[in-house]
Amino acid sequence: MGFRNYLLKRLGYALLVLFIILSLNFLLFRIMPGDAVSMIMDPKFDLATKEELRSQFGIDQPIGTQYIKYLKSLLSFDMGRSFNTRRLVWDELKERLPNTLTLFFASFITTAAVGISLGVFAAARRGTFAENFVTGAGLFAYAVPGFFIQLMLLMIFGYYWPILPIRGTMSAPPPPGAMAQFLDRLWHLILPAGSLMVISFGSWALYTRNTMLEALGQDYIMTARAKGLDKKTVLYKHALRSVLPPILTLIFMSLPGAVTGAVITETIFSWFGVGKYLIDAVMQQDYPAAQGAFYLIALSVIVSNLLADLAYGLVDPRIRVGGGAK
Amino acid sequence: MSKIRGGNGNNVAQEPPKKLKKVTFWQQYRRKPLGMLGLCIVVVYVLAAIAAPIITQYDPTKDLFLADNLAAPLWMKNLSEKYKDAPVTISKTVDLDGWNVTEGADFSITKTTYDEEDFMLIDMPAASSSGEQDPMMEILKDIYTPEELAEMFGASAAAKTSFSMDFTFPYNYSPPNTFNFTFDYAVEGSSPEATTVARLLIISPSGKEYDIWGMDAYGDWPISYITVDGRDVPVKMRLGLGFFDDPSKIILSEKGDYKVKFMVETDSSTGAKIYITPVKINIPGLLHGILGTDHMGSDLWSQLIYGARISLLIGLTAAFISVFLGTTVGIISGYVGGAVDEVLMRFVDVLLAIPSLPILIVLSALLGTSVWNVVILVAMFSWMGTARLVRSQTLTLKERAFVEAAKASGATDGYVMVTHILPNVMPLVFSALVLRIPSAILTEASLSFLGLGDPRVPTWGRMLQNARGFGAFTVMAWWWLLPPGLALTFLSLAFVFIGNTVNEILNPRYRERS
Amino acid sequence: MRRTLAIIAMVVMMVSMIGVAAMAYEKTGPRVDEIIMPIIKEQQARLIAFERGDSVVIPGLTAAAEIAKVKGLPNAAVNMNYGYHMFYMCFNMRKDPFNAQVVRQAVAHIVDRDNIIRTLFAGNMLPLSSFVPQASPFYKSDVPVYPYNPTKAKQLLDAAGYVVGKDGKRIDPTTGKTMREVKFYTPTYEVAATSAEIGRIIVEAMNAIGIPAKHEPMDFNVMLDKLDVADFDMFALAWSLSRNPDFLYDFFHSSQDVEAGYNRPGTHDAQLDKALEKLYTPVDLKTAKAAADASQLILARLMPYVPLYSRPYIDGFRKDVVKGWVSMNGFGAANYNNIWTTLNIERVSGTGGTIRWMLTEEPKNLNPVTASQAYEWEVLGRVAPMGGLRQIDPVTGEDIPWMAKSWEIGQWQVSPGKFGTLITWNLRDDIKWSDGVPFTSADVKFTLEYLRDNKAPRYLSATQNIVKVETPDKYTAKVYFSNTSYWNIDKADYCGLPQHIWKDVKDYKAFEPWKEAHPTVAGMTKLVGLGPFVLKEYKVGEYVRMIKNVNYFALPTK
Amino acid sequence: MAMLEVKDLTMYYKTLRGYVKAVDSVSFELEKGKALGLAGESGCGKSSMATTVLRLLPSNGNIMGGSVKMDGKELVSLSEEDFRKEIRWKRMSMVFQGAMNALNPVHRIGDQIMEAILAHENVSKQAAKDRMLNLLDMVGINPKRYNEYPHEFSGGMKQRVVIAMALACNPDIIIADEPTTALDVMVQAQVLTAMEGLRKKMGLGMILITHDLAVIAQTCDDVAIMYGGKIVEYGSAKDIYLKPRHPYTMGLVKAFPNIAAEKQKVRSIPGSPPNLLSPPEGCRFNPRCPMATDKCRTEEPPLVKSQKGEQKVACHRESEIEEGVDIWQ
Repeated sequence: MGFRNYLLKRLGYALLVLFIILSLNFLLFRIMPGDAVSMIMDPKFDLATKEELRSQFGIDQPIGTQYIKYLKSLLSFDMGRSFNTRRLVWDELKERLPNTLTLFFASFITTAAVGISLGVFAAARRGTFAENFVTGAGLFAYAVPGFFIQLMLLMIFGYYWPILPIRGTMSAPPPPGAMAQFLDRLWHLILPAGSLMVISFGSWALYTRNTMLEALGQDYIMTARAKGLDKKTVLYKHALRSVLPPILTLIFMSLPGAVTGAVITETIFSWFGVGKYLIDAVMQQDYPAAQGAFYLIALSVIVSNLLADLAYGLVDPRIRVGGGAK
Repeated sequence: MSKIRGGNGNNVAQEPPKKLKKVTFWQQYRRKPLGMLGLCIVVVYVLAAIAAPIITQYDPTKDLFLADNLAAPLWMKNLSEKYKDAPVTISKTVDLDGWNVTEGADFSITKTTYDEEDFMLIDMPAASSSGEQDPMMEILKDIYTPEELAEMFGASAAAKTSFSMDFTFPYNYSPPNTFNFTFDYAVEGSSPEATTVARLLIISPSGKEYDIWGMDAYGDWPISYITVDGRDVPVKMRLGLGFFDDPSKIILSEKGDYKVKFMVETDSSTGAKIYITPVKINIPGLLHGILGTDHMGSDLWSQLIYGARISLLIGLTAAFISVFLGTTVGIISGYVGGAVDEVLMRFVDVLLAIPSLPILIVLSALLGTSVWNVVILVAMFSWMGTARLVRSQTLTLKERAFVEAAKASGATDGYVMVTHILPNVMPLVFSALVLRIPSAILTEASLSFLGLGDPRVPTWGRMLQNARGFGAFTVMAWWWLLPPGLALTFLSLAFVFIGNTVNEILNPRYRERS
Repeated sequence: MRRTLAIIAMVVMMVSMIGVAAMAYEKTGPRVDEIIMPIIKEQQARLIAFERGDSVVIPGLTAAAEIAKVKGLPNAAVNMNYGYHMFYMCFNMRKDPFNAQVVRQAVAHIVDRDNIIRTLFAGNMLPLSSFVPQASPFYKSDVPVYPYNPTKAKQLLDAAGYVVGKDGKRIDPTTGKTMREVKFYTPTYEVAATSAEIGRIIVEAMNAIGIPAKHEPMDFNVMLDKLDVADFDMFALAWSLSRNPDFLYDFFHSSQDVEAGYNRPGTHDAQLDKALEKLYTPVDLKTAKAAADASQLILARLMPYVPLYSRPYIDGFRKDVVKGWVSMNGFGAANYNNIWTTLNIERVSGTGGTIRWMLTEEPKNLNPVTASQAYEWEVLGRVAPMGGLRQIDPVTGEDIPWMAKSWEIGQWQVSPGKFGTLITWNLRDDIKWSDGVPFTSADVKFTLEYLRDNKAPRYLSATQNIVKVETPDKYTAKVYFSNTSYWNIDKADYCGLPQHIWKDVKDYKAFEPWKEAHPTVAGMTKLVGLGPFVLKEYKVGEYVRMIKNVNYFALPTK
Repeated sequence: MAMLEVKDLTMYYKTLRGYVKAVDSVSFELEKGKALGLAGESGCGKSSMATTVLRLLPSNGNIMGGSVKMDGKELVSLSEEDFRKEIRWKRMSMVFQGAMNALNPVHRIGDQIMEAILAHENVSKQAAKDRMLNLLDMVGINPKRYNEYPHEFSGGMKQRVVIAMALACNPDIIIADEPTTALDVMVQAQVLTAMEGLRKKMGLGMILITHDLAVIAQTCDDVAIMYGGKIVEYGSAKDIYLKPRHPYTMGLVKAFPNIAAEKQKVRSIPGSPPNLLSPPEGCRFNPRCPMATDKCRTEEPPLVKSQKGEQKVACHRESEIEEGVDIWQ
């Protein structure tokens, strides 16, 4: 199986998942109680106005027609209007997407950086405190409810010692000057991104440590050492480089988790992002909004899965070059 | 992405004698300190869950207003200056024996029942016969004839009888946020145009009088259900306070013995029967129990203890359903193979690609927020891993001699799956089950925390949500936040310990995977 | 009668206790240069922001813990005013048992408002037993009320023949059978915990006096669907009412008992209809007042609803930072409808500078034609209000001239024998839009006709009866209505759409004026208005920033 | 003076349960250009021996004593950095057990060879590349394939690559640790022949570690037989293969019959290798030895010159064994 075939297969598969999620999305939101009109209904509307609204939201048509229309519109990111704000859902999501991405990348990069380097560190120094710390943190990440840690951090640094902002993505209004604004953003990022890091770096570190240890036990590492390569070269060029495929896969495979983990984080820190939008929409039974947000999240998960496959293929020469039958 | 490793099939013992294995399993398990620690923690939780009604005397959903909202734990008294003098709920009913009758003449006071309730009956004599006389009336009596007076003031206006009783209660705390008195009150046998005036007064240790309640009854008065509460606008009004003033902060600002005085005065010419139930006095405490109270005055300690029930129930049930599903699908997929396998595994892949928390959020909002919905949803979106694991194991088992032999001897597929494959995947299934429990518990907690749990069921996630939503931060009520979070942490940690230990013993090859 | 009077006296006393204290205020302003509104949705974060001084106005306090916290801050002042909110319990009068007046009255007697307010709201609501909120100038205080008294309720039922059967349930005298179990719909605990709890409490009390009842919390939309087709026994919801009592017509006139109509209880009462018809189309204020009084009296007897409580406006101010807010019944001190606070509020240190004013929700699309939520109006009301030809005096509650120097209410002949209201506005000649373009009668005409022609839902009922608007000169506008009603004066008071901006708007629903640059004035957006402030910046999800409108006509003279 | 002189070398692994005595007072010598075979069952310490000499021990492996001298220069006391720079690969390279895994799967084979050159010699990349191509050619791999990844080569080819890599820096000694395991017999022979050819051509010394005595007999000059971390018999390959003097060697010879020799009964030695955490008292072979006496169980036999042969033997009863008698019968 060549790389191209591999890629095509993965792509086709992603499209299938997308299609299924879209259909699911459609069905789910049709079985919600009540209908769109009663949702946005101002008691002052008369029946004619209601009918007018029904056709505006397209819920007077047969379900099949609705489905086709829905598929077409979602593929072009036309998610309709929010019942609540009556604005285009995609417009609202677009406003929030940069915030979500900022939080996501900030936390993801710090988590991955801290996690992987701690993992490498622990693997390089077996039996030291670092290793115990990493093992403990991994277990902690698995067992502690993340939102609890976030609540505690919020309570400690937001309320008890109010040294960090408790909410939002920036000061209102932010200080003048590009640099000051950047720092202001960073300042607001500390709690949400930092807490995400605290919650999840452990599992990264643990995974890295395990794969590194496995790699360090390999014969080729012995070869590398025997060749008289210095420690760093052995550790990074040989051991780390050879575990990069699984770690990279892990990076991309945990993208979906990080995307969805943002839902709770955004809620706790009132981060003006897509995850919070989903929760708000669900709570207010704003179907188009919830549908749009869910679609966007699902899409990002599919894309990151695809990226994971792609990355795996690129990094692992066995797939890239296309021998890989073993 | 089915990158499954471990396919050479040498890792499963060939149907070892079951009884022997059980013994060895436990012997091995006993030696693992973390496993034992986990087991001990779980046992403690299970005991707490079973014995919840014994450990705590309150029902977390029904017993509300046990103390004031957001009352602090009792032990905060020793930790914080703020709570040093804070009151603990004072709740008592003062019946006839508790009252001290101080004033009046010719009345009788007895216990009676009315409409199946205990009442005190104060039988007031006719106004004309005795009682203090209005000095103005004394003068008017001399000027007018009784007939003329009756014409002017009504039959009984000339004279009044009065009665008063009081009781004392000590109050040695800082002021509470409110207080209330509850009783039923009625007047019977009064002459139609007479007025019967009742009042309730609080007299502070320093002698200040606060007139907190009063009622002018004209003629007979049907039973009225009276509650006098420090937060009520009429009470503030009577005391001449503003909307945002707290009567309790003013009245109960002193320490010492407070006197509560009940007074009646009637000008009925026929006398009057005053009915009053024993008075319930309630001062909601600012300190309560082991963990204080929530925003509804409900006991947090009992919520925590009962939470163990729910969490264990949810975790076990969801994990069981999930693992059952996963095992069934895995065995069928692996054993039957071919198109069935392909379809089932693609289905698993699709499910794995759906972001689980968002879909759970959406679905639980759609299906309503009952505990069972949450259980089923959590199970529905978590069985895929088990299915894959079991499938790969089944694939290797399928090739083994004993399966071949069974098939050759004419056993049906179902029979082979149940009697040959299933027992051999049980070690995997068992550890998957144990490791599924904490993730089910945490998922439920997350949903509850987001407000998508069952609002009538006290779970730890819900406690955390309430803490966040109803003021734990503003009053720094860490005793509200910390316990449920730690309870969750320890429980899931315990299951992880157990799961890892079980895995180490039963499935050494799969140790790092699930 | 003496008894009733005594209770009424108490109610009146309460009004005086909470009534507006006379406050000094000017009819000029604004006095601050800038208002920054951070958008903070979470209650606790708002409290912290207020405590830290990140925001010095915390409007619309509702939760007990919140009020207690603000009240407890030494540098905070709390201000309370009556609002137009009404939480009520509605009976279905179309079928048994609530077709019987005595049953409705009996249920009215078991509603323990004080206890509900105390336990569910920690005393922060105002008991309400009238059909017109106390804040309204049309409120009538001396109507019969039904004080909490289960005994009285039992007596009423016993007397009417609803005797208690063996199972403790009462027997319907008309059928001779046990009364059927009625269902009480409320929103769910998740959506509105207090409403659901009220349902539980009332149902318990009903069962205690022998009326079989069951509490059914349900999804809001499902409930509305059921109410539309009158498929209910009783339910509890809230209204946000208004100053003018003409809503009573919509709520209780028999003509409104249609599917999805407003007459949810199904009131069909000839006398009431007559009174309501008078109330709906009064020629002048005097008849309006009389008809309102009559309607309230009849309704108090009829009891189609049991009003429970009204939410007051409670606003917090950091008195160490700001001063000059103006108390106003009906809207509260920090509400956008209260222009006096917007104009008069200033820093303790003096005129000018910035104040920070909490916004509790996203102001959404900031389009004055489609804006439907209070949060949008919190911004729009100060930047681009739709009306304002008149204002309400905060002390007397009466209409006073504002952008119109004066007005006349007259009549014209629509067709032979049929008369309609004619409102003539005499505008001030010194008013400019925030982009400097003069404000004239043409803008009034444009606004009214634009709203009417586009059938904008929010303004539909206001503008549907407008026949034409004439502008004899730049500062006179004549608004012709097809019907006669004193209330038309309010319906004619819309002037907030600048013709020079809005005439080019194609789809008003999709128009987001603050996102489009002003065609001529650099640095401005198309959100041009007549308010004392101009929108400077709206960072979605974060904050709104408004600066003083330098073209405002009521700027204080130096 | 021998090029490599190992004297009383002792290396223990430190574990939670105590020391694993993997290499216990081992001494041998290697002359320039000669080949020494190190034989024994798996777990006898041969590979540990190799890693000890090259100082590639895991963190828990400790050299407890003894010396390793190369051209008279002590290596044990050499600093890690000097050892890495001066000795590894430059003087002494290694061909590892399981060639399959000795190459890093994520690097091109050419790079892996060049890396070794560049790590030790201050030459240009181009020079290193030229030498690498040359080496590939030398071991019989098409130099054009230098840009491929290990998984694209067959097992035998990979082993050749490994050999080429071992020769990259013109070392004096190659330590070959089971270089032909996991290869099929035909390929084994090819690889061995190739290696032997190259060694002879370049005049390298070699330590060949294997459990296959036959291979040693074909390629080595001297042999040391290890058992339980100790050398039990040491001498010329010919002597030992044809006339083993230690009961263990005798068993070993029987277990790996010469393909070319006449039909013989193949027998493995009963019992299992000793647990080196707590090796048996006395002679470490005593629990499995058919001739063990009480002395064998209490007293450790020294490695001394055989009384009946040329080699050195560590056995109390060596003198009692008659030549040609099969004690394992």
